[in-house]
Amino acid sequence: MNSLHAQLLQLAIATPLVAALIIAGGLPKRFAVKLAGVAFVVPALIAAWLWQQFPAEGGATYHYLSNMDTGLGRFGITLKLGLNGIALPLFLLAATVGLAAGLYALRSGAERLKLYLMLLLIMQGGLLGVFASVDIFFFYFFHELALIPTFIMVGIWGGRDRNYAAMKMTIYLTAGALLSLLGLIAIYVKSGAQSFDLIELKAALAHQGLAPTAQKYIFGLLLFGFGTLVSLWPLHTWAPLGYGAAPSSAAMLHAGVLKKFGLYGLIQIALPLLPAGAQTWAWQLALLAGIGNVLVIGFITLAQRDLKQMLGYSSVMHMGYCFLGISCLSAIGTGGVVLLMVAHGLSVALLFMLATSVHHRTHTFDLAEMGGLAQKTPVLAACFVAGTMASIGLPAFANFWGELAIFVALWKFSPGLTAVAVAGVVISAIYGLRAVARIFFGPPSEHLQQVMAQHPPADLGWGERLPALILLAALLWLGFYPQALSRSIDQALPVGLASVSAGSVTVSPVQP
Amino acid sequence: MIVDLPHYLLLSAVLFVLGFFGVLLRKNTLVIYMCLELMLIAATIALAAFSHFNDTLDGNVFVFFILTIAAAEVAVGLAIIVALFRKRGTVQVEALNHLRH
Amino acid sequence: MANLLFYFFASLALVSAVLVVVSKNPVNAALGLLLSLVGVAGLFVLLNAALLAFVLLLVYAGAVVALFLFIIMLLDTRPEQQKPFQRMTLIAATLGGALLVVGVLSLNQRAVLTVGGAPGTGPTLKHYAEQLFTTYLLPVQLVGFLLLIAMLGVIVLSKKSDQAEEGS
Amino acid sequence: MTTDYLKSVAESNQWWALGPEIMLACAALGLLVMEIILPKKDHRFIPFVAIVAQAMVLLTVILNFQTIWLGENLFGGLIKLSPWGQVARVFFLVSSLLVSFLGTICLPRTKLPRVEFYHIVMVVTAAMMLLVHSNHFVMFFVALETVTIGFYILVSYFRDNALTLEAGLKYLVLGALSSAIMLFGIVLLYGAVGKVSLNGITHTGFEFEVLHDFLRHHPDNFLAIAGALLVVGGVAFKIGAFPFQIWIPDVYQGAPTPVTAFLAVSSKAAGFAVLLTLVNQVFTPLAGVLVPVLSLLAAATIIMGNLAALTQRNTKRLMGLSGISHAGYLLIGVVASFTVPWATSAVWFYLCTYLLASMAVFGVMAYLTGPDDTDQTLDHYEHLAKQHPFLGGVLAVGVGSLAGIPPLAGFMGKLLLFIVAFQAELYPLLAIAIGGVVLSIYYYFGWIKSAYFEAWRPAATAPTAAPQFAITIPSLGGKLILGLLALATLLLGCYPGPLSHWLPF
Repeated sequence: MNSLHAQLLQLAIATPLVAALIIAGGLPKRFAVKLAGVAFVVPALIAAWLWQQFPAEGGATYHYLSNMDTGLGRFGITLKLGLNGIALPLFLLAATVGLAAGLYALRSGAERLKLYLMLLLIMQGGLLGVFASVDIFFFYFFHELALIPTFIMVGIWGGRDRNYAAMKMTIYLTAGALLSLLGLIAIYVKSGAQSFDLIELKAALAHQGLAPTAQKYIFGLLLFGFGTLVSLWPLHTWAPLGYGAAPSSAAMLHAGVLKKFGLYGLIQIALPLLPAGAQTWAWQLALLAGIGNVLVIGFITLAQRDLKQMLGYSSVMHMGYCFLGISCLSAIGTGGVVLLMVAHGLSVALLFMLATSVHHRTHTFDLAEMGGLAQKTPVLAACFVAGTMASIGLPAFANFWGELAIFVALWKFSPGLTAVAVAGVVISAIYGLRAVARIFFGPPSEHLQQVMAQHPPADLGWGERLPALILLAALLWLGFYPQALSRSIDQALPVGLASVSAGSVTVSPVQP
Repeated sequence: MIVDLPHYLLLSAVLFVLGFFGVLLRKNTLVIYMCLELMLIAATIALAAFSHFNDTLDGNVFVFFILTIAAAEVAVGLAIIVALFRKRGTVQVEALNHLRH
Repeated sequence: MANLLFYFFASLALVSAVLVVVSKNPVNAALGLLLSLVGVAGLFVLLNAALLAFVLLLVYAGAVVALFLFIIMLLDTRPEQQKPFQRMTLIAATLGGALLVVGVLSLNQRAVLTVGGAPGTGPTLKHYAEQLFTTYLLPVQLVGFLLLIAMLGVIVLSKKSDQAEEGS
Repeated sequence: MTTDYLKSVAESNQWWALGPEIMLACAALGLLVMEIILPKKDHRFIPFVAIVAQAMVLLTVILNFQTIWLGENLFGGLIKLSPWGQVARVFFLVSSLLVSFLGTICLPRTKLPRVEFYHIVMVVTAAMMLLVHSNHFVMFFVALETVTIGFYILVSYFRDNALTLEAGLKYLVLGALSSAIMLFGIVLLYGAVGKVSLNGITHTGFEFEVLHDFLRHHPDNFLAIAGALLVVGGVAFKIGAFPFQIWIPDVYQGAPTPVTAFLAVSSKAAGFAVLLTLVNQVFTPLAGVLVPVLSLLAAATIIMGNLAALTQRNTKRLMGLSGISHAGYLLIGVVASFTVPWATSAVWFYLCTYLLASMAVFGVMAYLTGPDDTDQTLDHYEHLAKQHPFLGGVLAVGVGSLAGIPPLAGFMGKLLLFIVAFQAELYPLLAIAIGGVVLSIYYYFGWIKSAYFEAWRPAATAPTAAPQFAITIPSLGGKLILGLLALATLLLGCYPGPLSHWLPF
């Protein structure tokens, strides 16, 4: 039974990649679109099935393990796949957002649609691979596989400044990825395990961890490497620019899922393997994230006039909460981060998608020009409002539980920073609600009135409505029933952290 | 004072340095090429001296090879210089600055 | 006597080498090279390598310097104008030269020279032949190929364009 | 000299051991003969004969990969076959095959003699193979000079172009200078060792084993250290390491494109093969001096190469300057090989990935060059992806692999080098290498960008005055070869197993 599931896991990763290959082989456009649709649906179904089958008390260990030789066995590199309690939610996230982004792309009518779908499929395959990899070499490998199409998509289908944006993204993200690669190699070399296999690395370092100085440096490498990928202040400048220019599906997948790679790496690899290193960096990280990401970026977001730029900055800001949660070094905080990662991934993907839908109807991203869309497109307005509320962290949406857990952990760590974080929520409420008000209510500018008179805006069609509903449903479901994921997350949290917050409440809140 | 290995070595080194200076400072490619030959010859003096004072023949044999190679190098080098002269009408180093971007 | 001869040949080689490096007229430089070679050939004789001296004069003085002179006449280059050196060239030359001088000095000061036994009588032609056709047979063959490609190269580089193969 | 000795020398002259080199040389001679006896209209077949002959030699080497002469001193100690030498043979043959293929694209555009080109390429390749096998400095120098003189001719081969001749002259002067410096180093080493008598046979410092033995007992002999440094300096010129990198951009730009590829791949690989042999088998006891020197060289090379490449728009110069930085990364592997034995494998793996990627890129460049071979800038690549998706794809794979982007082979090469550097604890060098890779992303990405992104401007802004350049349409064979190169690059990145099994790790 387990081997069947392992094969299903492999199948989920292989389907989009094989589909991309087939499309690259010159499939006619009509079939290519259908094939792509199937290739987005299959992983989502498999992910749901694997989640459903996941053992209730088995979050701590890896399941569905499979191992494939790569010819680099002598370096301890094998394609080892599996899911544990932390990987499972993110795998689900990747499958869900991938499905939504894929469905949206199918109907987007982009120029050169075949190439667009092909790149998106490669990205999807890479994303699924990232979170299913037990081998940290392939963890990195799949990340790059998903990253390269992003650059190309920004470069080809991007909006304003796409060349500059693609260039800047490429350099920042490659630099970050290389730094983290160095950190991973350092772990490999220093651990003496002769293996990139995370399970074996954990076993090797369980008896005797690395020397504290080594841990300090390696954690620093990983922190700033991964930090760049997750847009840790002040290494974030690529993010608003890149998301501003990226086509919607690419932005959905990158901001929603790929960006979580860095946080996932910190939680899954850096925290359990380098506990002493985490201790030495905790305060620096907390200050950077708290002051930089939450406050500074919060105020910058307030000043944005461009909808997509605003979303980009707000995504940078929300990453601040995740970093704050990690810097608490407690089980509850880290668990909250995982939950928030999933929730934020869903909500930011929803918002990026709807922002493009708004653009289709108004032909502008300028908030000052817009207005009055609520009467003409009520469904779009409702979805956008829901997405904004989720993003702010209102109850009933998944984000709420994640942020709540982080705040609880943060209170123990530093009440001052908790105040900063709460202030951040207020800031995000201000800009979020202001944007909703500007877009959907109040009078539009005269120019926009003319445009809308010529092309009366239609409400969300099914091509847009279906992905939006999928994402929204997931957000709401997790908002009312976070145990669906939080139990397995709790079980998988690093053992070392549990002792820090021994006896603390679990992430699972009271039953709704 | 008996002339010994160090004398030959010093002579060879000084000749080598002279040739090196010539390569760096001269502007006429033909003269530069002569200076390069001077450097090779300097090396052969040291080689022959080592060979003589250590009583091994290999160094002397190596001189044979070096002389042959140097002759071939001169032939090819002069052919290139002449071909370039036909195109540019000069053999001065300053003229070699067209490859720039 | 041998000492005197050494100093004579050495100074001949050195002074004419300086002439190569400083003379403005390439013809003078070539003649300097020729004199320098004569000095070196004399040194070879002192080093019991008369055959090498002979080959040196034959190949270098007879062929190489003649070739140089021939080319100089052919190209009819004017004597070099004395242009101020570029600053970078001067700095590089000074640095390189200083390094080399230091190297040369320390070479003579610090080198531990191993001298194995008394120099025997000079090798004869037979010795060279034995070496070249037994131990060093492979390099000899290779040098043959080297000369062949050098010859081909000269032909390729100097053949008149109209004689070249037409594109087929 | 007794008859017995002569007999033993004759017996050690195992010509069969050098079968591939001899076959190659004979084939090269055969080409000249064919040129003489064949009627002029049949001369166009000669390049294909050359390619087939090289393929046959390659096949012979692969079939006899485990020859019985491995590790034995042949030719009285002049030659020693090693597993790495076998890898080098295959490497050089593959490279020369591809260079000959590039020659069939570029040479017909000129009215120049053609057969000589293939002849010289083959002789130079054979000399490189001997160079890597040589175990004796006389052999070493003769082989090296054969290679060098061959390259003088090849670099200035397009003699109708003044820029090519200028590049040839530059290469000539600097190459001869480096040869002289290296020669002086060899002489000093010879002098330092003096005369060694073993079992009644006289040995000298030309022999690698004898020299190594001497250095082990006298690691602080000044003469020997000076000699070793001069020899390493001479090799540093061949690989284009700092401060001997100045010739690279000019010569790469001026040389005919196939020759540029030959220089970039074979010459560089030969330099590294020699450097690895010298460092690991001869100069090992001088690690105290060589490690700092080589480390500084590596750091400076990476920095210089990448910084200079940043603003480069001429693609041949760009390949040269970025090639300098690749030499820098490889030097890290050489430094690491003092302490981590398998670093040699990592360097060779990197070289193999470099061969595949560079040849793919040079192949595309060969198809894109117009009548003037020296002038090819990034502007020529606009519209490439749209008009010639195949060439665009090959270019993207090649450039991406050079930049080290997974899942392409170049990434695996860099990864192995980084692991090696980590095991050797070369942290400062690693930091510099990472910085270099990030910089290199900038200019490689610029290349991809000009091939892909500019062309797909929205239709409204389409009418650009980008000049159109003649693109030779690849023949079926050309497509096949370029496609194979790209495919191999991709497969090796995803599944590096075959090559890593094949290399003697």
